[in-house]
Amino acid sequence: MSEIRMREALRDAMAEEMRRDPDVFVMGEDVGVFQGAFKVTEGLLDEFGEKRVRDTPISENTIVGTGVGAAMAGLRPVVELMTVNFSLLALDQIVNHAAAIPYMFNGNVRVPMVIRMPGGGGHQLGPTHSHSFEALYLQVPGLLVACPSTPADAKALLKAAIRDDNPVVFIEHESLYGIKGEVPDGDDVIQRFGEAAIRCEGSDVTIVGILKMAHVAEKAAAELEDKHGISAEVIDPRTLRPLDLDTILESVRKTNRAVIVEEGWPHGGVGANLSTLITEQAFDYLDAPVQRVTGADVPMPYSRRMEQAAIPHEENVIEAALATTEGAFPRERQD
Amino acid sequence: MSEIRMREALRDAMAEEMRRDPDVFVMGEDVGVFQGAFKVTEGLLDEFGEKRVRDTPISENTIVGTGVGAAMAGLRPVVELMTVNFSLLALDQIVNHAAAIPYMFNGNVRVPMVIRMPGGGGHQLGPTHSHSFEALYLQVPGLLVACPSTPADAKALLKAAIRDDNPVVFIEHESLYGIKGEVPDGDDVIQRFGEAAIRCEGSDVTIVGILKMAHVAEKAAAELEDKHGISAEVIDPRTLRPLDLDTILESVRKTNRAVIVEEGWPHGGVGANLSTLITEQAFDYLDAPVQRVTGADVPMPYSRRMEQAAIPHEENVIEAALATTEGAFPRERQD
Amino acid sequence: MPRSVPRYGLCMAKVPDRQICLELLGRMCLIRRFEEEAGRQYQRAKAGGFLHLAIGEEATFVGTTSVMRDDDYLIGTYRTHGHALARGTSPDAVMAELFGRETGTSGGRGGSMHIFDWKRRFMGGYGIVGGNLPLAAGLALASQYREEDTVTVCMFGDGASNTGNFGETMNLAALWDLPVVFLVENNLYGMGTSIERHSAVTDLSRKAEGYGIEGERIDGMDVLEVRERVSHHLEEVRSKGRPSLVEAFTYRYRGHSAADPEVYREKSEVEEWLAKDPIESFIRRCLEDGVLNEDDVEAARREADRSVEAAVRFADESPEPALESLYEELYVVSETMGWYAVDERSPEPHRGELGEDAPEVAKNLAESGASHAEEARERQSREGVRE
Amino acid sequence: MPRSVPRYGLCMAKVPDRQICLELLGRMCLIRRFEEEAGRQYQRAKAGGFLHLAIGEEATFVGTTSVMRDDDYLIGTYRTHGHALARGTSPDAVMAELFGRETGTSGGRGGSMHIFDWKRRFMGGYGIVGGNLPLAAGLALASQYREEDTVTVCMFGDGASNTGNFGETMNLAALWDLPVVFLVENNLYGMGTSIERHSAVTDLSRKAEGYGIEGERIDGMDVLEVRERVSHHLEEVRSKGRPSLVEAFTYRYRGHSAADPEVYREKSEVEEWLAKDPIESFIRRCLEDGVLNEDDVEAARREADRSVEAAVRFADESPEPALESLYEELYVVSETMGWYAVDERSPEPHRGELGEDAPEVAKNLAESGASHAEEARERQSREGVRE
Ligand SMILES: Cc1ncc(C[n+]2csc(CCOP(=O)(O)OP(=O)(O)O)c2C)c(N)n1
Ligand SMILES: Cc1ncc(C[n+]2csc(CCOP(=O)(O)OP(=O)(O)O)c2C)c(N)n1
Ligand SMILES: [Mg+2]
Ligand SMILES: [Mg+2]
Repeated sequence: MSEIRMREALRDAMAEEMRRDPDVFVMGEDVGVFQGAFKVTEGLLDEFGEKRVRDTPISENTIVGTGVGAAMAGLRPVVELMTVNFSLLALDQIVNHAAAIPYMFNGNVRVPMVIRMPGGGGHQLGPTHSHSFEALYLQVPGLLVACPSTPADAKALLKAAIRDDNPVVFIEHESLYGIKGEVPDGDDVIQRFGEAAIRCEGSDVTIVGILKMAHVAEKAAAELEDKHGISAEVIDPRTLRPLDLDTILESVRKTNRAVIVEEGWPHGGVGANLSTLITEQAFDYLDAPVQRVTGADVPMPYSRRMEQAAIPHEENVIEAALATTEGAFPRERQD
Repeated sequence: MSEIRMREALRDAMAEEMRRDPDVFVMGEDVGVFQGAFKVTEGLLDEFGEKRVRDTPISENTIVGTGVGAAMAGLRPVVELMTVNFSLLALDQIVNHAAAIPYMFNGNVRVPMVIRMPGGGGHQLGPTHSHSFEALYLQVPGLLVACPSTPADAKALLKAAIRDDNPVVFIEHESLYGIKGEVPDGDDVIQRFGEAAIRCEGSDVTIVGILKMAHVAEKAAAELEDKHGISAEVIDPRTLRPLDLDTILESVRKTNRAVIVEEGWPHGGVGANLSTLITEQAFDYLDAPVQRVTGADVPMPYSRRMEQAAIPHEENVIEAALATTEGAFPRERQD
Repeated sequence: MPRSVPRYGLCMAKVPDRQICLELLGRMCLIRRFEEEAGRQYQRAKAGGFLHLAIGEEATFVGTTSVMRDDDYLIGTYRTHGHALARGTSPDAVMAELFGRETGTSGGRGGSMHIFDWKRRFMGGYGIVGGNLPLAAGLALASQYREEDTVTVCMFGDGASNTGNFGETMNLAALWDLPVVFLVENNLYGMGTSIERHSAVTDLSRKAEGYGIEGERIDGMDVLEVRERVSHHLEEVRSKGRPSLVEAFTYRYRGHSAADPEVYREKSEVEEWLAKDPIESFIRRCLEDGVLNEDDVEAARREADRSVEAAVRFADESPEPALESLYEELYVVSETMGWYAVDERSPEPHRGELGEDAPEVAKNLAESGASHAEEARERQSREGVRE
Repeated sequence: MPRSVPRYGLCMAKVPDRQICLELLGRMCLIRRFEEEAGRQYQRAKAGGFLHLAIGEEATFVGTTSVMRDDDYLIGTYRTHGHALARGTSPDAVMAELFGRETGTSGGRGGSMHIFDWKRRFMGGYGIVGGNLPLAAGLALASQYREEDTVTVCMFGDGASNTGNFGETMNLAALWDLPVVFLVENNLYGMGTSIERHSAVTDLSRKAEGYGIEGERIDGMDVLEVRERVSHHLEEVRSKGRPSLVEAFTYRYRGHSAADPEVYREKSEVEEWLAKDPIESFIRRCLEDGVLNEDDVEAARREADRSVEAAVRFADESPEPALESLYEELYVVSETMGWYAVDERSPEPHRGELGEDAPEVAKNLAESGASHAEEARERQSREGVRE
């Protein structure tokens, strides 16, 4: 175990996999000389050279498509899109090519590639640079979608993603690059996709959060316990495709209440999807409708106050959790 | 009233609005000389000339972006993307430009444009040409999203869309271009956005369907009545943004059961969004979880049988409706 | 004026030896017959979806593939039967794909636009115009990365040269010295839009200039010229590792797709080009030269007939894909993937460790819809208008 | 070698009259001071988000706008303060936008990358590299459509010339004869990637060739050359209605953004370019010519100081946008829109005919989060690494 930052964990994952498999290479805008816009690829160019750490022009669709082609020929590209915001320019290659090709050619060729991209708001980057597109990517059959919230998960999931033979959309959160966490040593620690993590156990309400919102959920749970005597179970799905619905359902069958927290837009979001799946499969267990806490339904404003107003916070989660438990528990801890 | 096909209704809407307002013009791939890939723009070039009916190169992002720029300068472009499948190539201009600009520039400029695009499956067009992307577009704040299912709605909604000052994503269904329907005459029949249509009244279950699935829902309702003695209320939201949730909720409060039918993928779909909204706001009225009937979670296969297997049909809707009413009604009509 | 039939070609390239001439003729006849038959089968609704025929463009395909090495990559478009057949893919498998059968090149999942043949390094047909260009760069990158001297030939249309992908990919390939021959099949139209109405520069080989690479226009109706010039480019690219852009000036005799009324061009234009038919002119040349005789030609035509008839029979007799395979090949389920839920909608979660329950669920789902196939077929014949 | 400082310029263009020189000098000084101050305010976390300074590129902006007509359109990038200021937008409003205030050009919603000024036909800064190119075509289309002789000037970077939008838009503009001057600010880098490492052709004016339009490289450090050449292009475009591509060869002295360690270039390179500072060299030229004297220069500098100080004060004293305006300006609510639901999540549907309940709902929503603004600000200063 060592305590490292998320960005280092991601870098280590890439470096280890590159050492392990000569077919793995990294490409993207400013991943090399500049060391990555968020310094995630720091040091990779030095260690692996220009052949395997490739700076590209600003050509998102072609960067991804070149990755797809290389993957079809058997290489294992790890493509970085500088941010998820620019992935809209590459969406055709992601959806109509990377995701579709294996199926459309009946498994005669595979697309073993990873598309890494950071997103999320909170840094006053304004309406075009603050997107959370998890809900967009989870829709697409053929893709795997990861969204790690801790350094350990980030490393272990990225290693799995690189080894996996499917195209993986790997979403990171810009605000989490700096967070530190214990990360197991050893080259072979991978985290399989489709296994949720229970961040803390609880019995009164299930709170599901992804990326930065996994942390917000944890903080909210602590405060729910402290201030309201409510025991929340916090689950981080870690991957949205495949989705470990079992773990979530199991929790909801115990708590009979659920809150989903995400940073993205409310309509057709991660929360809408999860809320529906939970309701469909655990309707009889639900004592209250599943609550969602989401970003506001606006392009992200630049102004710091407005931006913060548009992003979910602990108190929103707490409020939602209380709404699901309305009348069920004493609001003040009694013991 | 006259009985015309959907494609004629759409054409008439454009022609009438072009006659009414010289700032309205049409552009897109093969909308002119070729008369439109689906013949929706037939005759427009003849009437309005090359200035107002503009064939473009195959450059989706730039076609939309040129529309956005022209709209910012005060024109009212009606952009056709040949199919919704290619709109992924234009998504950056749709989301980061058309939708964001009015808000990001604080209302100092508007983007009064319409982006028309047909989609949907059922014609064996395979994995890249059969998409239903309603669920993608309804996520985006700043857009209006229409999805008409009848010639009358198509015409009246398109006219409203052209007159509206917001960017409108106007989704048509390739299978519906040929259907006929009564369309009111008169230049000024418009359909406001955000007003759902009740296609048939009923008391036992609410079925919500969009585009081609609005018709499937109607057929299913007829059979539910005939064969199972179940009275279904069928609602076509007509626009997904804004969404007339009131009408749907009112129905659900009466029927206590709901089924959503869509052609798109199940995860994060239109159904997931609607199901969540209904459950959140009418939880206490629901006797059973909202059922969704969606397309299969695969890129659309080409083989006719497989494609049909991947698309929802009446019997799937009936099955879902029966599942929501399980035990509540006699399965065979008793009267 | 790009619309006039080019006068060069035919006289320039030498006639190769008999074996090669037979091969070229045979392939071109096969493609021609195949396309004609595909059109017929489409009318009969044996083939569905879109059908984009490339009749008239045979010399460009066959000339090109005839000088490619077996380990070179070829990547095509949605008008792609000819690409695959020229590369050697069996007409049986291509026809079966059009029929949507299990024995098709893509198991019936891709259809006409998505033929694929890994063995012949035909890396697929693609429905998104321009979408294959970045893939070509990727294939070439793989060659370069592995220090193999294989070259990728990327076919695309004049219309595709206006897509964002074109500029991005040309730049990347030139910048990275990727071994790609970009071969633009300039047939003067993108659907119903003539080149003068879609491209600022109608001499497409000039588009190479902005990327500092070689560009050349060739007569795509002359299989010998195509052979000679593409061979030159292949070897230049192979040895120097720089991409190049070849513009093959060609023509499609049929409409864009099966439902195209062709209002955008004059009959006389088509006739002018018909006079330069790539097969007939090659035959004339071979007969004049004496390398082939009338019997050879007859034999080539008969062989093409035979192959295509056999292909139809093969396709017709092939099974439809099993409905329970609906979710197969969507994912590789392996070590790194915990499990995959086939369909989380169903009230009982159907999923198994490594997805072993998948076929059963898929089958149930699929069967309900399969009965609609016939209905859909009828609707299709009724409806008519297609892209 | 594009990296060496160009030797031409300065000597070629004639010095204009005193009034114009004062104007040019004043604008360039204002932009320089503004940018320096913006950098400082960013360090103090008064401005947030990204901050892309254009110090070094003043001559390109000011030379260009000085020959534009009031009714011409200008469209910028994310490095856009200078574009707006050169066009005449008040420094108060630009600074207020950086501060995220209600009085900012975009009411604090856009920030540094999204300055906008309809009155001066500055059609906005855009964060998506290359995203402004199609918009420029659209603005120009509007001019053409209305038979106005206004021209659109579209500024973009060398890095943007590799985007798909570039090729698509150049082709469309050339094909449709749209009146646009595409002005590429070639500052030799796209973030940390030098032009040799991102573009196959480093002489960007050559990229015009593939579209059959005029391309010219000019010295973007020389305000007089920029004036002269851009004026020429503007009038050519205005009269002939064909677009053209102007490559202004320039340099940014500062990092890509505020957090750029600049590992990708040598200090000596920066110094070489500093010697050619657009403001200092223009001053030298004017003094030599005698059209201006030292006092004029001093006055221009003082005036710039004054304006920028005033702008900071203005911004600082301006109110933050009202939280209840969170959902305002998202939609125009009119006749054609039945109603709009502000937030369908809340258990009681808050929505009114024509959205009249919106502010109240928005306010409630917003207030809960607003308290986090301070916290976020601290986090931002701590975190450091930004794009
Ligand atoms: C991105 C995209 N836009 C539009 C289409 C619809 N479409 C199919 S083929 C075609 C014309 C292509 O012309 P060209 O590249 O010249 O190829 P050709 O058909 O002549 O072989 C168009 C517009 C598409 N498939 N993909
Ligand atoms: C489509 C897109 N890709 C990537 C980025 C991230 N990015 C911001 S500025 C920049 C470099 C742009 O270089 P250039 O066009 O030369 O402009 P300059 O910064 O030199 O003014 C990049 C890659 C972006 N904003 N948009
Ligand atoms: Mg063509
Ligand atoms: Mg630059």
